[in-house]
Amino acid sequence: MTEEFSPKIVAFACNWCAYSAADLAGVSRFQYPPNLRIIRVMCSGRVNPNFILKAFHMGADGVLVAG
Amino acid sequence: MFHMTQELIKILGIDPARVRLEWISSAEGTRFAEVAREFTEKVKSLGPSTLKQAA
Amino acid sequence: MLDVGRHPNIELLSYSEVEKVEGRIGDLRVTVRRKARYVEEDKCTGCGTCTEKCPTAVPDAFNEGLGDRRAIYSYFAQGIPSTHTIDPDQCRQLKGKKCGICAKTCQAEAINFDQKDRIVEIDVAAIIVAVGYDVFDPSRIPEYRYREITNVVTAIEFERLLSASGPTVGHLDRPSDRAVEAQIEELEKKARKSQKVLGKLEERFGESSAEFHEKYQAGQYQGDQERQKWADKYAAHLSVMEPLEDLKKRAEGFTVAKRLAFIQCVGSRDFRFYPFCSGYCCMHSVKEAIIAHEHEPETRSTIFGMDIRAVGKGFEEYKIRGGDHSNITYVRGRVAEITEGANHNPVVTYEDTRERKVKSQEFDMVILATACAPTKGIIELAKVVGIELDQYNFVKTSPLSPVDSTTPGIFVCGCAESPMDVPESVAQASSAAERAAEIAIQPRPEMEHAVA
Amino acid sequence: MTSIAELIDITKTYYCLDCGVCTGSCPVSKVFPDFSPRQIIERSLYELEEPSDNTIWSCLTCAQCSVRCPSNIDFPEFVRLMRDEAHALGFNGVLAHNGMLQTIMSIQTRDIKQDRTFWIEDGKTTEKGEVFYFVGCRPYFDVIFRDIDAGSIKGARNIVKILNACGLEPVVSNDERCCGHDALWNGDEEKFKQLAQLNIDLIRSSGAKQVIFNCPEGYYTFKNFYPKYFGELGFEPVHILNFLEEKISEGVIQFEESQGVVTYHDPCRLGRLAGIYDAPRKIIEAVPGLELIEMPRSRENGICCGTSGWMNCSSCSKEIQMQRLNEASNTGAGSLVTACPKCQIHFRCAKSAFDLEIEITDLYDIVAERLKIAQGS
Amino acid sequence: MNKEILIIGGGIAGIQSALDLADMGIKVHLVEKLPSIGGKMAQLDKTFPTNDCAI
Amino acid sequence: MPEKRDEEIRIGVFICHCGSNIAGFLNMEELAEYAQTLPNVVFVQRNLYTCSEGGINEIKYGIKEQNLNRVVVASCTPRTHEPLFRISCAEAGLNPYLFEMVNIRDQCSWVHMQEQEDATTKAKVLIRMGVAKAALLEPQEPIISEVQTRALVIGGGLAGMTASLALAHRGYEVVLIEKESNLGGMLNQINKLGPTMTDAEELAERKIKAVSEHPNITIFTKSVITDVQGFIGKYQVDVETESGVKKIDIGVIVVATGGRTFVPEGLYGYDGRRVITQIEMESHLREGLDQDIKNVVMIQCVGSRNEERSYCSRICCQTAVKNAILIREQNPDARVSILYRDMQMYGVENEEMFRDSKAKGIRYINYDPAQPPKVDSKKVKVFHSLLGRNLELPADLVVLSTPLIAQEGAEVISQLLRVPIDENGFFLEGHVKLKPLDFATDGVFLCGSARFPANIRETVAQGLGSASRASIPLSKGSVVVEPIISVLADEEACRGCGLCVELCPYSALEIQHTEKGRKVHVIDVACKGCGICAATCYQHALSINSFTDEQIEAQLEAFLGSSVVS
Repeated sequence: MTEEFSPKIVAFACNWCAYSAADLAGVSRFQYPPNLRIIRVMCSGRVNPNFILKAFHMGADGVLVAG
Repeated sequence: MFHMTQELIKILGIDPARVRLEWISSAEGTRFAEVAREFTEKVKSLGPSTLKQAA
Repeated sequence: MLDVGRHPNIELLSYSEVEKVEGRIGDLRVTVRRKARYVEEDKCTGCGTCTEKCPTAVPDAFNEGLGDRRAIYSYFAQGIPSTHTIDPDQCRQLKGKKCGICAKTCQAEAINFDQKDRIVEIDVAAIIVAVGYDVFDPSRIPEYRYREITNVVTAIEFERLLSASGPTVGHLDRPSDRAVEAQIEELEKKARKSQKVLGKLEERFGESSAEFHEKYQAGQYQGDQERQKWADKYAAHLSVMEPLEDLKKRAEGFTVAKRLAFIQCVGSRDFRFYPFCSGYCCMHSVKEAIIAHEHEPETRSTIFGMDIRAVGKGFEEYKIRGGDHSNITYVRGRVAEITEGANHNPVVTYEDTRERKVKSQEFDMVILATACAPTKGIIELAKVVGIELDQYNFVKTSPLSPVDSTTPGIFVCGCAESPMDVPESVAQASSAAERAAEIAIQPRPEMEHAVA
Repeated sequence: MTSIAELIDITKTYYCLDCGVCTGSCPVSKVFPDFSPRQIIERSLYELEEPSDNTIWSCLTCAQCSVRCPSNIDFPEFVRLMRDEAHALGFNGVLAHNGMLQTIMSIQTRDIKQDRTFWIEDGKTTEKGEVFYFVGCRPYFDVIFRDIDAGSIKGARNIVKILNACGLEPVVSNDERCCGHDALWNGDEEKFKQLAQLNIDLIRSSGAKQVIFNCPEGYYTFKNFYPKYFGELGFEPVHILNFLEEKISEGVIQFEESQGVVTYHDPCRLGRLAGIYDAPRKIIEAVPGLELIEMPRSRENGICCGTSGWMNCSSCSKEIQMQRLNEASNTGAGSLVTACPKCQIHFRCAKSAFDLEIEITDLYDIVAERLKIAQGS
Repeated sequence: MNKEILIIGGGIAGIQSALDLADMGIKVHLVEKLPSIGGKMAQLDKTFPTNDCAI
Repeated sequence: MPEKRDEEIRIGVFICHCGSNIAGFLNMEELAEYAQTLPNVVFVQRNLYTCSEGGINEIKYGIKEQNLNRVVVASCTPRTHEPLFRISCAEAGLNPYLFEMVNIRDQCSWVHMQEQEDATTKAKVLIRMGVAKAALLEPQEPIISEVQTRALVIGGGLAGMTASLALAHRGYEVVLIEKESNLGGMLNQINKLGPTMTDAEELAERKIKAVSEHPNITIFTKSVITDVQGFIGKYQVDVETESGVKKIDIGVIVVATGGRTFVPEGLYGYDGRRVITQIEMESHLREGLDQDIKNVVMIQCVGSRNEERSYCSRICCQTAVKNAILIREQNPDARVSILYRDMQMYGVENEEMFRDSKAKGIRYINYDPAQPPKVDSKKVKVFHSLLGRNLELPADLVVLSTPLIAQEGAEVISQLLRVPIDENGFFLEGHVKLKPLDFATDGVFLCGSARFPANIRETVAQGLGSASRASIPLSKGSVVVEPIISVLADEEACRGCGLCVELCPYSALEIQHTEKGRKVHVIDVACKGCGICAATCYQHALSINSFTDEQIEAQLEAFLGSSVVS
């Protein structure tokens, strides 16, 4: 691998908290690396452990659960 | 439950540092960006997931 | 808040003021002035591109003047509506100068410098007055030297300093340090400019300014006008660099504020200003001290007050937890005087009334828990709406009808009625809604019997 | 005479919140930690404080506590009433200079012929007129405090010079008495009333409509206590600083170029108790070349000169005076300016005892010496 | 048809009154003098005793 | 639910420029081209502002002209714009839940301004994820449930009577139940109400008369609830009355059970005669104070703010000051001293009364809980901590201010209604700050001292306020809920274990006995769609509409399996 490693990160974000925080980060133009992809859920309680395991199975390099 | 997931991952040979649980309130835009940055760096430093290569 | 913006039954008239009320309960005609935003509400998407380009910086009221916004602005990032507004007192274009950059940038073509105030009339059955309160201006207390000592702030200013969305993104940077940092930035800008000029000269003459200057001072280039200019420029550069280096050295030692003093009853329980207790300030201070400690575990806070009024659900427990886990010390005593010590540190002088000793203590920052003052506009509004105020200018009510003003059909809730904390305001707001609904609801035919 | 219970009702000390602002503000408490206005009040509520207790005499009545009191308790007034009762019961504070000044006051209650206008020299004064200049005790001070160069007479001459410059020939009388301020604060209400009555009669007979003061205590006493005891006076007390401020803004008075850096000390009776903060500062700033630097404790927060009513000139007084002179010196000013003859005396006394660098200057010296009469006036 | 209500002030109290009434099916006009609603509450970082976000 | 799987899936993707907010940082052309290649996508359109009238029309046009049956908008955040786009879809005849939003502004163009290439790649993946989810979306219908326009108010004190009257006045039927034989609650024990010194008896009489005479209010005294079934709008409540158990259909429930005073057995020599509580003082004052009583000492925080009961009971200081004033009114010579820790006279009226009491001769002495006062025969010894000396106060009567504690039976009611109580036994509201009068469970409301000790003004306000909250479902006549809720997707799989029922924060699940055995049942209208149940179900029996496992996994797959990311 000659290129710099660019990890694939899944982020499960609660609609009311972390997802709105991500929106605020956007509105405020706070910059962060583009590796993470948000999957919106209505509550972090929705995140079944299996989602996390499956994400790794499918090749994720990291999983963030943000409530 | 998150704890359980972390333990499982550890046994599966995946570094538990690859999973992270964070409470970020809706007013904490900076913290979201900070967590995103930190976590990306962390995962970068861990290198590609071994699981991926085996698969 | 979001729900208000999109509720089909709510018409949001922001940036507007009530000018006239006529009629009586059940049949009131209200005249509202919708102030010109100079931005078309239905076109603006709130994207914020305009604010990035606007050249005019203005102290940001939402951040209590601790940061800047632009002349075209959204009141705060998550504000509803997201429509932007042009501040007519600050906008270059509206003040007759050449600008209009926002209009050029806005792809939604929402900017309209010709917009005028609009007057709308609304027919309603009842009115709820929920105008809230103003923060007491602590500069009225000379012994606290609020204006003179930069590191003395109000609780609401401190709130913005603590906030992740505030001007310091949640770091407890001291205002005195921030002032130095702003100065450094200013001087660096100047230094960059003069460096550029010197750079050109250095290139032209092929030697560094410092080397040249040494020779020049030794008298080498006498009479050389070009070089004399260079020397002048260099001297000017040094006159920027020297204070800049000094400031930078000073700034190296800056750390976040860790020793905090919270002073209760600033303007409250005070015959000189407001004799009443503002109710929420004690807990507000406890909360701020706890959050500050969360941000920085070395933070130690002292809360100075007479009675710490922790009367709400979970409040006393919260207060004790703050003492046990967040390094909060509670001192019984009202602060007599704040003076400025070394390094812009406020020094607080007080009698610890339990120890019966006068002490002076130095802090990194002092936070004033300011009184809940009636809003400035309330007297005028009361006249317009036709309601009585109490001796302090809160809307007059009675304990058995806590949200009814003296005029039928006009209700009040929240801090416009009297100082209260959030849950009480919310509960009162629902009560006012109940009372208003009793007037607004037209009985359905099958109900008429029941009501009669 | 008032009982403690009545006194509490009059001064409403029951509103005390026990907050400690008074103690924390009190210059005496800083030197004598046991002295606490709050505790005196709290004790009196439980009848644990008696007029015979010595504590009440330590108070400087500087009003630092009362202007900051969130319950608006007039502690100086409380102390005054307590002293009144104590005096009636035969208790008194420790009088300075063996009580000589109090004796001089007492003599003035008698039918006497004073020779107190000897200093006038070339100043123009009159015996009847619209404006009365109330000189105060300066002639006596000048003699008593000659060793520390109180310069009190010079001050009086300056005032006449200033008034003359403004086209006024004030009434100055040999029959003027002590204003009674100190008697009042020494707990001797009777003496105060006698002195006040003599002054009122004198001024009324002079036909004056305005009485000009340069002494803050005289002004404060005439303004507040004379009407309280005697009702409508028929003349208006005016402080020379307000008079001067007006003349400067009208352009009647101008100053010659000067130089130097000064700091200004707010006398308690003039600042906190009469609200005159801006006038002296405007006057100093009106002198071209003269720079004013403020001490950290100024205006409302100005500290007392350490002694009041020629009583209890103790180690506490000296400590407070030292603090103040050091504070003035630390500003980098060459001179401490004040507008009160008593503050001046106390500071000069302290300066002589401790050998400090700073000059002590009467504000009226500055004014009179640099006075430039505007053309045509 | 129900009659309508005017609410003056778009802070936490005005907002709550507006939502209650609107949910009852009553048309509400909410007047706020500043460009955005939210009031003092919007300026708060977090609220006690739960320390959760204010808006 | 109609099975639509056979139908060809036709997805339209609308990519928003948001002026230059997105277009200025992402390669829009590339995005559109890429979207075109995604499975099931038949139509791609770019708009300057998708949320503008023109943009909305294009979506509607696309649905009609291109026969789109799924719509994906790639623009800003669904938190502000999803409702608008959903409505627009519905207006064009497409089920609004066949819409999906992708946030390429807040999560992409705005936060990766310096990395335009990577940002474009990320936007592609986000759109790909959205499209993958959209393909699996199912149409949903809003859930509508009828509401019985009858309210149950539990507790006939001031709070309950105020709430009942307000609801009845608005035209709703109210069933008011009270466990005692009389209405009035604590008012019956009180003499006068501060700060206006209103006569409590007179107030109680007036309120009881109004409640009793109101045609919309049915009162059951000496009654308690014994069973509650159902959910918001459709409760069945069993009320045990003197004349047997009545089953009543109820739409909403207001809890107004109040509190009771703590009896300080064993504290400060409490004997109910010479050492009494404030509530006992009330009856002394009502009957007229013995003229021999010349010295009264009150002690605050008796049984509260200690290890055992840590909270401050909010109203005891007001009560003490009020009673002290009344003592002086009846016996003008009486000396009244109040020994306190902190005088909790918050607000305008209380502080005013506190001040006035001082002018009226009441004296206040601060004591340290580490050195509590000692009550002897005829005197109280106390260390005045602000004077630093011991005082001996003569005392003909010692009055102890004890806290209000949770009502007897609160726990039973909490279990019946499935609403929580806090560690002190008071009912726990939905949110301490923002929902003081609601429970987390829809349809049940709270007011008065059942929530936390409250004075008269607060009790009346909360009574009215809870009526406002409770009247919302009543006035609608039905509850409409967004169908993003939990569903029992696989009934076979459910074993009725009940784990999900326990975990549900909204009491939206219950176990039903069906022909197939114990099965979980989702109370649609109570469900908030948080998904905790679906995440915990061992049997994978529960799912969340619009957030199904398949949909989330499709998003994962679309991200991790995609080829566009290096």
